[in-house]
This record gives sequence, structure tokens and C-alpha cells, in this order.
Amino acid sequence: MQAANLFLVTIVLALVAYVLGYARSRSLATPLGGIRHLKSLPFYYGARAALWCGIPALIVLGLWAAFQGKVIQLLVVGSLPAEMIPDSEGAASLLLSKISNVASGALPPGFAEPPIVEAAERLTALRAQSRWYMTALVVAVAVLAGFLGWIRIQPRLNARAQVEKTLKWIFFACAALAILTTLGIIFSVAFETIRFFGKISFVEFFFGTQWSPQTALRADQVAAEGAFGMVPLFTGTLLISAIAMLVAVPVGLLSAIYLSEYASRRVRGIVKPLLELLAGIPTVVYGFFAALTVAPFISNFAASLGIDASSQSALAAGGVMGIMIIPFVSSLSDDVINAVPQTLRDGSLALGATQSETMKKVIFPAALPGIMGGILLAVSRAIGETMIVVMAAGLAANLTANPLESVTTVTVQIVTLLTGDQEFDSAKTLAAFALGAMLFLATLALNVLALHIVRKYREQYE
Amino acid sequence: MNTMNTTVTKEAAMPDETPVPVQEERPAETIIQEGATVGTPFADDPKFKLRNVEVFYGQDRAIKNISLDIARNEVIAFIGPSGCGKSTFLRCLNRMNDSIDICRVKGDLHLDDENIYDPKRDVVELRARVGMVFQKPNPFPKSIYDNVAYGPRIHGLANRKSDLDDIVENSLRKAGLWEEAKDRLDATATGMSGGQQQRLCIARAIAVSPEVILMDEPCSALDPIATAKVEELIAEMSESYTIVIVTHSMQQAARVSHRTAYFHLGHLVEVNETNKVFTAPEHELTESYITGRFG
Amino acid sequence: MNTMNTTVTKEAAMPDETPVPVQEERPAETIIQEGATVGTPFADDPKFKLRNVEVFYGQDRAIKNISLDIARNEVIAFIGPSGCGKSTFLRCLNRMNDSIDICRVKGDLHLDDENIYDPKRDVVELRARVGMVFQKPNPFPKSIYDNVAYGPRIHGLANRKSDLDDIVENSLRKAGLWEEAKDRLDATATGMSGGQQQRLCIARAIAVSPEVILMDEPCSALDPIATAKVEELIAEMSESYTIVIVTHSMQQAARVSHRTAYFHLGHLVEVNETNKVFTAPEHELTESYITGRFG
Amino acid sequence: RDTISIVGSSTVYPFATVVAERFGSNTDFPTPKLESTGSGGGLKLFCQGIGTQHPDITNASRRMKPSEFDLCQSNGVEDITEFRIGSDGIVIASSRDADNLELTLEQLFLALGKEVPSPDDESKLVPNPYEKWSDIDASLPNVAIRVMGPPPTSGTRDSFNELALQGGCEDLPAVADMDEDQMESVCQSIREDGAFIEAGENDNLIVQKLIDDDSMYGVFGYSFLEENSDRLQAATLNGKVPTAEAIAADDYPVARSLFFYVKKAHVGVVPGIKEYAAEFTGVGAMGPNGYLKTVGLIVPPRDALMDLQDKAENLPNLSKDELM
Amino acid sequence: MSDQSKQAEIVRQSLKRRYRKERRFRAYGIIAIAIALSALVVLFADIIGKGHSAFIKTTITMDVDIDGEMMYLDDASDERQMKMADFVEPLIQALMREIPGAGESDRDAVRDLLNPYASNQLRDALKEYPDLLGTTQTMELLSHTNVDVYVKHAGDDNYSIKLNQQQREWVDQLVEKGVVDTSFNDVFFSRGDSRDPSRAGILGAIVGSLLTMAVTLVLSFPIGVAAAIYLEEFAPQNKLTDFIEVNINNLAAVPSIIFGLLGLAVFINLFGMPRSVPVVGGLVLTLMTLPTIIISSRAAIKSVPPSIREAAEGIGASKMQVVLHHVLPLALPGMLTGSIIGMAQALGETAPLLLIGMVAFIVDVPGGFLDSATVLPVQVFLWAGSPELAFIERASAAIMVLLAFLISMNALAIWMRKRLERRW
Ligand SMILES: Nc1ncnc2c1ncn2[C@@H]1O[C@H](COP(=O)(O)OP(=O)(O)OP(=O)(O)O)[C@@H](O)[C@H]1O
Ligand SMILES: Nc1ncnc2c1ncn2[C@@H]1O[C@H](COP(=O)(O)OP(=O)(O)OP(=O)(O)O)[C@@H](O)[C@H]1O
Ligand SMILES: [Mg+2]
Ligand SMILES: [Mg+2]
Ligand SMILES: O=P([O-])([O-])[O-]
Repeated sequence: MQAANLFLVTIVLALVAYVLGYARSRSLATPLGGIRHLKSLPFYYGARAALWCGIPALIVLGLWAAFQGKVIQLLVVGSLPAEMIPDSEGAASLLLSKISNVASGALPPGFAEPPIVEAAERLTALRAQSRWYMTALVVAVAVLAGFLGWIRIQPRLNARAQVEKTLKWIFFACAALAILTTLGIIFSVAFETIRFFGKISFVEFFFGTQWSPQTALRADQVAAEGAFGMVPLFTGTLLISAIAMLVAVPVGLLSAIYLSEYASRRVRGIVKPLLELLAGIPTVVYGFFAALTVAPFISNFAASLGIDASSQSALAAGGVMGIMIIPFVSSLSDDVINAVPQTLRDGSLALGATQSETMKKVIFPAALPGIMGGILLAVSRAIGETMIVVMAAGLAANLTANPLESVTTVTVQIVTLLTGDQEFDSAKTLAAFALGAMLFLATLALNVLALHIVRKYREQYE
Repeated sequence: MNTMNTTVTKEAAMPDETPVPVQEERPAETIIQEGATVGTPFADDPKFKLRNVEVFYGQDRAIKNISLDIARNEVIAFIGPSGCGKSTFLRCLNRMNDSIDICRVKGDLHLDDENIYDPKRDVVELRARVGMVFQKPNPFPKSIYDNVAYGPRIHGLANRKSDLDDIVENSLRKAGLWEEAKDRLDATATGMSGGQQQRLCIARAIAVSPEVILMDEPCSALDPIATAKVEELIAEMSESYTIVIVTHSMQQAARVSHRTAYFHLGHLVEVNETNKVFTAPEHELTESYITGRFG
Repeated sequence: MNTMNTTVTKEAAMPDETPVPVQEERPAETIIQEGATVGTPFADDPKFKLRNVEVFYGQDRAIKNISLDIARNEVIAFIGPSGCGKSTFLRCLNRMNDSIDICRVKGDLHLDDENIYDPKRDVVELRARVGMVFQKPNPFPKSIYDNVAYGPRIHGLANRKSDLDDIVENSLRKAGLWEEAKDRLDATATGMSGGQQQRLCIARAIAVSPEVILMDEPCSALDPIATAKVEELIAEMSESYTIVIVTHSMQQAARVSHRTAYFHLGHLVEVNETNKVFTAPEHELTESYITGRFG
Repeated sequence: RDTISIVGSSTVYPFATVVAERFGSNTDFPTPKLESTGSGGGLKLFCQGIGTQHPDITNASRRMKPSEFDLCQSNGVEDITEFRIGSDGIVIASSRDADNLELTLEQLFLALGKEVPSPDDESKLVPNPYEKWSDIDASLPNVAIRVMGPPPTSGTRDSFNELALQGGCEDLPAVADMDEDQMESVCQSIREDGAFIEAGENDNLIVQKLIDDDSMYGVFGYSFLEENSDRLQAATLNGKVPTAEAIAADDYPVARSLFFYVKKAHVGVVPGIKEYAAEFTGVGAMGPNGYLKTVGLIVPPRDALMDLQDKAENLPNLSKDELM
Repeated sequence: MSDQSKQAEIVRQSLKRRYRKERRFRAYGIIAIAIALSALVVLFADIIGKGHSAFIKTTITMDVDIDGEMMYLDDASDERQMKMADFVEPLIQALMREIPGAGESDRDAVRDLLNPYASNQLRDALKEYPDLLGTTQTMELLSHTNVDVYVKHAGDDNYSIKLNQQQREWVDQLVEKGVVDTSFNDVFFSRGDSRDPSRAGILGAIVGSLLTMAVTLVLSFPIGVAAAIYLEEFAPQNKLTDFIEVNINNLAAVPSIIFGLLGLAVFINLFGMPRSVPVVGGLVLTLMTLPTIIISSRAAIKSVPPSIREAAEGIGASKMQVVLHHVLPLALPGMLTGSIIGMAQALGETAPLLLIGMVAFIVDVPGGFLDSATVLPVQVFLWAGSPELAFIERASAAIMVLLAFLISMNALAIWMRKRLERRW
């Protein structure tokens, strides 16, 4: 049986165990005078039996499915004539791939040497056997464990507590996945970053103003030494983020204020989802729009004014990124403004302040910390945004503050360095991970700070 | 004191007895005649002249045809069970209801013979004349000084810093807060105790020299000592201001007000001298409420 | 009735007088002796035997060394100013405080000689024996039938559908709701009026045949008519259950309870026959509270 | 794995994708999967070893280097078949709206070299001082030198370094008497001060950016020029315009051959490799009217094509001697 | 009193100035909203303007003599012969017949009007119905991309027309005769990627997206809900759960490309999973969406009033019963809404997928979770980088399809929120 089918079978077996456990607990209860004399409801006895039946079986199934390939490979390869036994890992995988392609008919058998054809037959047989054993083992485990679980059912057993405890552990495991993910991120950038710093010095990376990762790939290739100063990348990133914030913060904030203070319910009902729509548009679409519509427009417009503007101006990427971030800023500000208690608003209005005076002099100052936190979050988003800049920003690491020039960003370089060429030992590819680590740390710091500010602010009014 | 206890005892002595089902066969709606208020709702030359006021929240009629006069420099208390419309009615007097989208007000409401709800009327000016103090103290998260100076500043009442200083000092004095606050005018107001905060809110309201002060349960969030201070303040202020106070404590109404208005389910059931309301209520419902049969 | 009014008048007549600052120079803390409860806190063969109970919320001590017995089939009322710890104490009796992380309970609490806070003790079973009714009616958003049947179902009290039907009918009958509800058992409970909802909650609590019913201000969200019905119900139930009721209405305490316990700032100040508490309170604080000097 | 995996040159990518698609639609084999990684990156992946996780074929826009051959050998990739599939010129292109360049190779080196003879003293090497084309020669346009080109993983870059830069540098007096290694390192070093912009492997992106920006010049293969001939123009090098004829006749100075390499160990393991090679070298693809010609490949002459087809049939081994 | 009236006067006088400010402030708000909304409108107009023409294909319909002799084919069921047969010739002959002016020397020019894969259409037809050999059939064939561009965009100077003058005249004639015609572009929806714009379709990308999303949904929804329940209902207040919480909040704000690095390092390099496959894409997107789902699920759980919990607990329900019987059913609509929005985000995500190789040229429509695939947004990225404008047109069309998916997902979420949300 296939692993997937076997999975279903195990589920069915667990259901059967459930039904049996349920029935047994009821029949145990009858002589006692009803289920109220059981420690738990019959449902829990059933569920407990099902867990007993299902969990070990699934573990066995998982292990088997994970290791059967390796084992079969060893068996098949081991059975080949001595001169065909592969001498390297690669050759082994090649051989096995050949055998399995012959076995599946993707390669015509006439093509292959007889031992291979034999091995292919053997492979087919072994696979069938393995499936058979797996089926037998899993079913046996399920039945046995299910039976054990079933036989132990007795009125004094607190099945509910056990079932709930198991569930709770499962829930906990799911929550703990977040830690694993973070560890995974750290793991995936840390090693490469350390190796990178083995090749390039800290000083050059953090303070160098040249970014030009051209390293030779081969000993006999002549290329520049490569410069790995991340300063221009970070200034480029910051320039684009700053432009984005210049668009997003005023527009987002003022929209939020208007919607929460002035707009009628109907207008709000229409405008808010439309603004949210801006947030739902994929970044690749913004990138497309920035690269093909906004950037040419800006450079043509600048040219018509006699100003020199790059076709991949930071302005285009930043401006479009700003549009993308508008809803982010507006919904965060909206939250924060709404968290300011109505009583403050009433207090000001009752003194005869106009709405805008109330907004500017009372609500806004009160909400400012929260809004700052929200803006920091938005900045962190802008810094990490990738597709817009990959498509619309440049590749040249210019150290400039002119928004009409083209700059490159950290994320652009990560993508450029890693798409296609995925070898892990040149400083060039390692640089991508070092940049990733920097990006992670920078956004992490921003997020921690921002979340802290926002939370503190919320607590203030709770 | 004993006399009262005796009264309560009458009921306490028979806990097992079925409590009298209040108006079970005669629901409140039927024994109140809409628009007909018992007692003395009207006054000569009133500060507020309110006639046939109705307030709707969407479809719900929260205030049902109420007519009432509020005299100059009187302290009038609004009492009644929760949800009977006291706050709603109070907030009509300075149009604080405007900010609630679904709220509509009907009827004639006049302040010094000017129609409050005239569409051309300016709420900013109205509210500068009719100040308000809320249930929960709501100082702005600014310094004590800035809280009090806020009103004068936005209205441009002071030309110079020294004028402003004077206004702030005067208002804090009137609110009985000057001694406590004078050394920490720059401290943020939210650091003060609840009672101080509420008096600060009163000072803030006084600072724009209103003619009327509306108070919506100003002491319900305060401890007994702070309450006593605020009540004292109300008594003092009644010399120069007209004060309308909503309270859920009958004792408080008894202590501070000249007249008391009893609300029930959006109706104004009875208005009378406070004295009279608590000793000899004219309306059956008022009596039930006073004696604690419900609420 | 008149007698009472006169009393109030005394104060109402002098609204300009400075209200007496309650215990300004003698804060409540000093006139209460910790752990020393005036009156008759103990009983023979009690249902609950509570000794030296202390409850902490984090660092705050919300209940301060309280000892009290609750007799079988008595109705005991907890009264006291807001925040004095009535609800906190009540919730110790069926360990509802467990769900509050920062809450810790100390002392000996026994129900029929079994330690309530024994770590090995199963709260599920405890709560099946000690039911609870809350301030705001909180029916599940399910049908009326399912609301009442929920408890019996999770405790496995019914083997067959017909058993369950019987339990539901009985409980609704006892809660005086059967007539109103029998034709719409499948309607969702949230569609009922507040009073009906509260009675449904009572029926739900009864359905698991508890021995004790705890009620935390069960009428405070109800109108007078519904209140009367619930009070009537409490009177009936007191025959078969031990009832502990928290109320903010002294009148209600007077009407429904046999004994009354007065709480103040986490102390149990006085416990006495209800009759006695309202006519001749032994403790100074109780008297101040009863006469409305604060709260 | 039963799908052919191809990596390598971005110059060959457009031809290879067309072949792959044809191959997929004309045979029962699945369409190969192609990633464009640059010649160097591709060869590196290719030589990483045998086994299904490694690619079967790599494209290159230059010949495999002996060092790469050694890498392959040391990783067990011993038997390799080489296919030379045509030629490509490297052009210096710009938008049709830009000033066209008429360069000599020497001028090109002066524009892009890392160290160039000082304008004052021909025999001394100084860091490249030229900022505008007109600084090099007054006849050139008065715009800043900004050239986008491929990264070092790219075969185009290697060829450009060898053919164009070194070609323009060898005869300069300052380097004339250096030894070979020294000369190579001077002549093939590209300046890193921002005048030369390393674009990614995606030549289409460069084309796109040239079209948008009139002041930029780009370095890439001839086929990309042809594909966009209505929007791009090419600089003349040593007076020669890059045309198919000129490149095929080796008249244009910067022309090189295109290759792909087949890992023989995978033939017979991953189905269809041989057939793919046959399709690539068939008359339908590379004949005088083949579809590769229509997409801009400068196809090999008839007798070379016959050789290729033989190779596809027999898959002869590449030896290191051939590469030296 | 006089003080009061004097001040009232001052207030009155200041009013005009203050209301001017008020109006200005309002105007700022309106302008801000107008900017945001017009950006939205411009974006949509731009994309629709660029992409709508991709939904139209240009075909050539003509009578084709399926003449065995011309094709070197006398038995269409013989595989060997089929391999060697010339399927182009009959098409060229047929088209030459439709263009009276074209002579033998124009053969190549005429052939270039036909799609390079038109002959495959004939071959496939013969493969299926060998009997067609020797008959004359009316066939609808795809035109060459150049013809397609000319027919749809003649006169638009954004497009370069690659037909010569002669060919343009022919096409004009053929359009006149109805031989060249335009119709709904079903090819676009029924094929995978191609190097030939007129044969390029998004089915491969759509299927890739669906497979990837299936993996993401199956993993992230149950895990997210379980994690939310744990954190909201069971987590004790301790360092570990605090740490988990901080982690989740941070992960929600970690740039998506970092998840790409994670996928590359862990799933591909460490676990040795294949590149470019939906399983890996789905796993990466799962990790990326989980925090969103957890956070919105927690909000949904929080919005269930505590009174319900108390009620159940007061009757003696265990914590788990309270959660499973009461909280979960009530919070489910909110959880679903949050998850749909999280899935919509994942559907539009590109950057992390670039790093795990889902950016290859893949023609075949993937048939399973382990087949190489791209997804819609990556397809957009690939086409957007192509120099041929015919691909830009298709990229815009693909964006329209992607947006249609996203908008309907969001609309579904809004509808569910409106429909199922309970007000307490
Ligand atoms: N913003 C609102 N929207 C809709 N209905 C409202 C609103 N505010 C009050 N109401 C309704 O109007 C009625 C009167 O409310 P109001 O707040 O005036 O009562 P109240 O007497 O002040 O009660 P309380 O003593 O609880 O403050 C109530 O039924 C209430 O539900
Ligand atoms: N969950 C909690 N966390 C922290 N402190 C609490 C919590 N619940 C109650 N308290 C504090 O414990 C004290 C007693 O509260 P409790 O709710 O028991 O008072 P109460 O007498 O029931 O008041 P009320 O009449 O307002 O219901 C109060 O000071 C309150 O602030
Ligand atoms: Mg109110
Ligand atoms: Mg309480
Ligand atoms: O990608 P290349 O052809 O330049 O190696």
C-alpha cells in the first residue's frame, strides 16, 4: 500500500478503535447504573483508544516512509555484481535513478545492461515487499496498540484527562513551531555569514563604501577582487525606504484621521476596503507597475524639465513602495487613534474645541507613541520589501542621496546573488547570506522596538 | 438613623415571603403619561427652556417628549435607573450628542432664548458657554498647566502668558486644587489621583468661564473622600454657575441639589424641590425608586 | 415608608452643608481588625468551612484572612462597597479563580470536609457540585434545550435522550421558565429577554443537580420585574440548595437572605442574621454602609 | 528524476529554451527544465558531480577552461561531450535614441580597464581616470561612461575580457613588455568605480534597462541585439558593424563560439538526453532554415553540422588536450 | 457674569479663523484619500490597459490539403513515418493559396505568418485521426506572434511590428477575407509557459500556485489554529510562552525573502529536497503565513466573550471542553477570515520562491507536488523581464488573473466576516 493510502487506513483504524472504545465504556457502565458512574464520558474512552491506535502507527509509518528509500537502495545496489557497485555517493544515486527509471518504464529496458534490468526488477519487487511489510507493520502496530488501549478501559480511568493532555501537547508543539522557525532562520544565515566573515573582514563589510561582488570563480579567471562594503546598499535601502515613508506616512495618517473622525459611515464602508485592497495587491504587481509605468514616466517627465533622471530612479521604486505601504500605515494609525479613549475626545469637544483642534492638540499627541511604533513597523517592511526593488531599482551600488539616481538595495543584491548560482563557497554567494543576516537583524531590532512601543501604548489606555 | 433601619427591617424580616412583583400587571409604560411631568418642571426666566424634547438613537426613542426649565444658578440633579436617558438628556444641553452619528434630537431647546439646535448655531461657542464634566475623569495626557490652559488657548482668551497664568491659577483655586498642584504644574495630569483628576477636569471646564456646567455622574469613579471634596466644590460653584448633575446616588442628589428630576425609561416622571422628592414624592414610580424597590 | 424618607430628608435638607468626610482621620484599615469578624460567622456542621482565606492578585491581597462557615440550605448574602472582594471570595468556593493566572488562594477551604484546593482535587467535579450564576446573563449561543442539556451531557448524567429531556424539563420548571420556553426549546437562547436569559442560566446550573449555587449579582442587569421573578426563584430554591448570593442592593439582600456578610476592603467585617445586620449592625462600618454614608 | 535538467549560459538560454520546448512537443519525453545561471555558474554546477541532484547538461558561451575540466574530473564527472553550436558576437549596444559609439578596442579598454596608461605618461599605469567618453577621445559623445555588463559567472564576460579588453590592451606600450600573467591581470581587470555596472545573468533585463535609459551602454550577445534590432543599435568596433555575416566570417573582432556540454554518465539514466542533443543538432534546429536561425543563432556551416550530428550519435569524450 | 459675556464675545470673534483651519484640515484628509484611491485606479487602469489584449488570440483559418505525398507520409498510423513527415508544407501551400499575390520566392515570408508550432497542430490531428490523410480539412491555426502583434497593435508605437511591408499587406488582405481572425485566447488558459508569446499560457503557473497553496493551507490552518488555541487558552505565563509570543510577533514582520533563505538552507541544502517544487514552496509559504494565521486566530479567540467561558466552566466543563465546545465554534469564522487573508498573501508572494528555484523555465503543466513548477506571481516576474512586448502584454494579463483570485479571496473573507461575525 502507498504511504498516503496507509495513512488513510490508519485513520480508519483509529476510527474503529474509537467506536470500539466507546462501546466498551458504555457496556462497562451499564451494570454500574449508567454512564454517570464512569470517570469520563464514553466519548473520551473512544478518543483515548483512537489515540492509542493512531499515534504509534503514524510514527511507525513516518519512520518507515522516511527510511525505506535508503534501505532499498542499499539492498538493490548490494545485489549488483561487484564490478557495478558504485564507488561514490553520486554514482550510487545515478545508478539508483537509472534503475528506478528502468523500473518505471521511463527508460526502455532494451537500453540497459542486464544486471540493471535485473536490479530494476529487484527494485520493483523490493518496493512491493517494502510496501507490504510497511502495511503489515503499521496495521499490526495500530491493532495491537489499539487493543491495548481498548483493553485497559475501566470505569475509574480518567480518559478525559489523558486525551486532553495529549491534545494539549499537540497544541503546544504547534505553538513551539514558531521557535523552530526562528531557529531555522538563524541557522540558515548564521553559518554562511560566519564563513563569509572568514573571507571578508568585518571592517570592510560594515564600513566599505564599495559594493561590487566580482570574485573570480576559478583560479585561472581574471576578475576584480570584489568589494564587499555594504554602506552603499544600506544607504540605497534607506533612501528608497525614506521616499516610501514620505509618501505613505502623510497619506496614510491623514486618510486614517479623515476616515475615523470625519467620514460618514457609508464613505468609510466604501473607502476602507478599497484602501485595504492596496495592501492585498502582490508586490510583484507593484514591481511591474513601478518598472514599466512609473519609472519611465518619471524619467521622461524629468527629461522634459531638463533634469537628468535615471530610468531606475529610487523615486520610482520608493514612490510605488509608498503606495503599497499606505494601507499599512493607515490601518495601524486607525487602530491607534481609536485606542485613544472617547472620553478625551469628549473632554476636548466639551470645552468648545473644533474637531481639528481636538485631533491636532489632544488625540494626535496622545496617539503619537503608538503612531511612531506603527511607522517603525512600516519602515521595517519597506526595508525588507523585495520584488518592487528587484524589478524597479538598479543594480549599481551608488552612494547617493539623489532620488532621481538609481540605487540598489540589500534585498536586490540577495536575489541577484542567489538566483541561479547557488554554490555556497564563493564570497559572492556567502555575501548574500551575510546581507540576509543583516537584514534580519535590522528588521528584528525595528520590530522588537516597534512592537514594544505599540504594546506599551495600548496598555496605557486599557 | 434608626428610623431608617426600621424601615428596611420590615422587608428584611420576611425574606422568604414572595417579593412584591413590581407593577407586574401594570408595566411602567402605562402608568406614565407621555409628556406629563408631575411636580414643578417650569420656572420663570429660566437659563434653559426645553420643550417637547425627543431624542432618537436610530429608531430607538431614548427621550420621550420631555419639557423642563432650568433656572439660573440652580443645581438640578437628574436621577433614575440605569439606561433611563439621564446622560442622553444632559448631553443635549451642549449638543455633545452631535458626535454620535445615529443620534437625532427633536423639540425646542433654548439657552437664554437662543435656540440650541438652530442649524446656524455654532456648537463651539455653545460649548464654550456650557461646560461639561464627565463620569470618568478624563484629563488630557499633558501637564496640569496645559490641561487647564487648553480651553483658554484654543479660544484665544488670553493675550499674554501672564493672563493665561492668571486664568490657570484662578481656575485651580476655584476647583480647590491650587494648593495641591501649584508646585507641580508641569507634572503630567495622569499622574494625579482620581479625585484630583476630577477636580482638574472641573478646573479645566471653569477656565473658559462657562455659564453652565453639566456633570455626568462626576463622583461615581471616586472614593468617598474625593467625593466629599467634589460635592463641596459643587456647593461653592452653585453661586456663580448653573449646574446640572446626573447621579446614581440618591444621597448625593439629596446632598447637593436644589431640585431633582426623576427619569424613567426616557420619560421625565417628576421634578420637584429635592427636599420634596425625597420626603414626599408625588409620583408612584418616584416613590418606588426612592425606596429602593428597584434599580 | 415615611419613616425612611424622613431620614434621607435630614441630609437632603442641607445640601449646602459640607458633607461629612467619611473617616478622613481614621481610615478603614485601622478600625478593622484583621481576621476578626464581628457577629456569628460560624455554624455547626457547615456545608462550607472556610478558614483564614487569603486571596492575592499578584502582589495585591484582595481577601484578607477571612474565616466563615456557610450552613446547609441557607441563603447567605455578601454585601459591601464595590471592589471590596465579594466576587473574589465567592469565586473561591468553586475555584473559578483558577483561570486567572495571577490569582493565588491561601487558607483552608472545605466543602463537606473535603479540601477544595487540594491539588489532586478535580475541579470539574467540584464545579458540578457547586454551580454558579453570573452577573450578566450568559447563555451559550445555542438553543434553549442545548443550553440546559449541556451540563448533563458533559457529565454523562443521562443515558438516553428521554432522560435528558426529563432533566431539561425539570430544570426549566424549577427555574420557572418551562411555560415560557416549552414551545421554543429549539430557538436560540440569545433571543430571549434579559430576565428569561438569567432564569435560563439558573436552569442550566440546576440541571447538573448541584448542592450549592453561587450567584454573583444575578439581578443587577435585570429590570425590576425580572428581578422580582429571580428573587422569587431564589426563595423557592433555598429549600433544596445552599445559596450564596452577592448583591449590591441592600434591599435585595434584605429580601432574600437568611444571613448577611458585610465585606470591606477585603475584610469580612460582620456576619449576622440578615434581620440583625439591617436593624442593629454591630460594627461601625456596617452601619455607615447600611445608612448610605458611602458606597 | 526523469526530466532533463539544464543550467548555464544566459546567452545560450534563449536558444536552449526553444530547443527544449520543441523537444518536449515533438517527443514523448518531458520538456527539460532550464535555469539560467551563467556559463561559469553552470559549469561549476555541472562539474559538482554525478547523480540526480546535479544537472545533466550545461550551456556555455565560451569554451570550458582546463581548470574547469579538472574540477569535473576530480568530482567524478569524467566523460563529457562537447557541442560547439554556433557563434555569437559580443556587442556594445545602446538605445536607438542614444549617441552611437564608434570605438576602437583600445578606446574600449581605456574606458573600462581598471588601470590604464596615464593620459600624461603612456608608460605608467594609473587607476582609470576617464569619466566621460569624450575624455578618451573628443570624437566620442560627451556623456558619462556607464556600461552594464554581465558578472564574472558569465561566459560573455569572460569572452569580453579576453577578446575585447585584452585585444585593446595588448599592444599598449605600458603592458607590451609584461609577462603573460601580468598582462592578463592588467588587461582583463574591469574598473570597479561604478562606471562598469555588473548586471545579473538576465540579459533581457539589460536590454530593458538600455531601452529605458539613453545614457547607458550594455554588453551582451548578438542575438539579443537582433531580437531587439528595432530598438537597439550597436557600437562599431574597429570600424566593424556586428552583423551575422561579419560574425560568422570572424570579421567582427569580438566573436566567440557557443557550446553545450553533456554529462555522459547521465545518458541512459535520465531519459532523453541523447535525443535532446540530436534535436539541438538536427537540421530542423540548426540547418540553414532551422528555427534557431530565426531566433538569432548564427548557425554553423553544413560540414560542421554533420560533425555535430555525429557527435550526438556517438557522444565522444572531451579530452583536456583539446582545451589547452 | 460680565466676564462670561466678554469671553463669549472673544470666542465668537475667533470662530471664523478657526473654521477656516478646520476646513483646511478636512481638505488634507480628502486629498490624502484621493491620492491613495487614484493610485489604485491608475494601477488598475494601467494593468488592464496593458493586458486586456492578451485575452485575444489571432488565428488563421483555412482549408488544408492533407496530402500524403507532399508530406512524405503514406500511413499516418506508422510512428516512424510520422516522425519523418513534413507537416509544414501543407500549411504553407494552403496559406499561399489564400494569398494570390505570393509567388514561390515568398515562401519564407509566408511561412513566417504561421506559428512555428502550427505544424504540431496538424501532426497531433493526424496522430489522433490517421484517416484524415488525403482529405482536405478546414483548420484553425495559431498565427505567428508577429502577426498577432500586428493585428492587435498596428499603429501603437509602444509595440514594434516585425513584419515587413509585404507581409503587412498580406495580413491586411487576410483579415479582410476573414482568414486571419481574432478570438478569445483559450491557449492562454490551457498551456504552460513557452518561448513563443502566442503559445505561452498560465495554466502551468495556476496549477503550480494551486499545488503550492494546497500544501500551505493543509499545513498552516490546523497548525495555526492549534498554536493560537494553545497560546490563548492554555499557555501558562512563563518565559517559554513569552518567548514563543515574541517570536510569533517578530516572524510576522520578518521580510519574506528571509524565509526564502531559510527554505534554501534548510529544505533544499540540509534536507536535500528538490528545487523548484510545490512542496518546498508550500513549506516556505507555510512558515511565512503561520504567524499571520496565529495572530488573527488569537484575535478571534479573544473576541469570544469571557462570559461564555465562565458559563461553561461554572457548570464544570474542563478547559479543553470549554475551548472545543464553545470557544472554537464561535471563533471559527474569524479564524477562517484571517486564514483566507493569509492565504491571499501567500498566493501573491514571489521573493522567497525565487530563491528556491521556482523561477526556472518550465513548460509542462505540473502534475503533482514533486514536479517542477512556477507560480503565478513568479510567472509575472519572468514575463515582465522579457524584452518582447508580447510577453509584457501576457504578464499584465497574468496579473489580472492573479488579482481576480486575490480580490475574490478577499471578498470572500469580507463576506464571511460580515455574514458570520457575531456582535457581543
Ligand atoms: N450611542 C448610543 N447609541 C445607541 N443607543 C444609545 C447610545 N447611548 C445611549 N443609548 C441608549 O439610550 C438609552 C439611554 O441611555 P443613557 O446613557 O442616556 O442612560 P443613563 O440614564 O445615562 O444610564 P446610566 O445610568 O447607565 O448612565 C439607553 O437605552 C441606551 O441603550
Ligand atoms: N482579575 C483580577 N486581576 C487583578 N485584580 C483583580 C482582579 N479581579 C479583581 N481584582 C481586584 O480585587 C479586588 C476585589 O475585586 P472584586 O471583583 O472581588 O470586588 P467586588 O466586591 O466584587 O466588587 P464589585 O461590586 O465591583 O463587583 C479589587 O480591588 C479588584 O481591583
Ligand atoms: Mg449615563
Ligand atoms: Mg463583583
Ligand atoms: O550567461 P553567459 O552566456 O554570459 O555565460
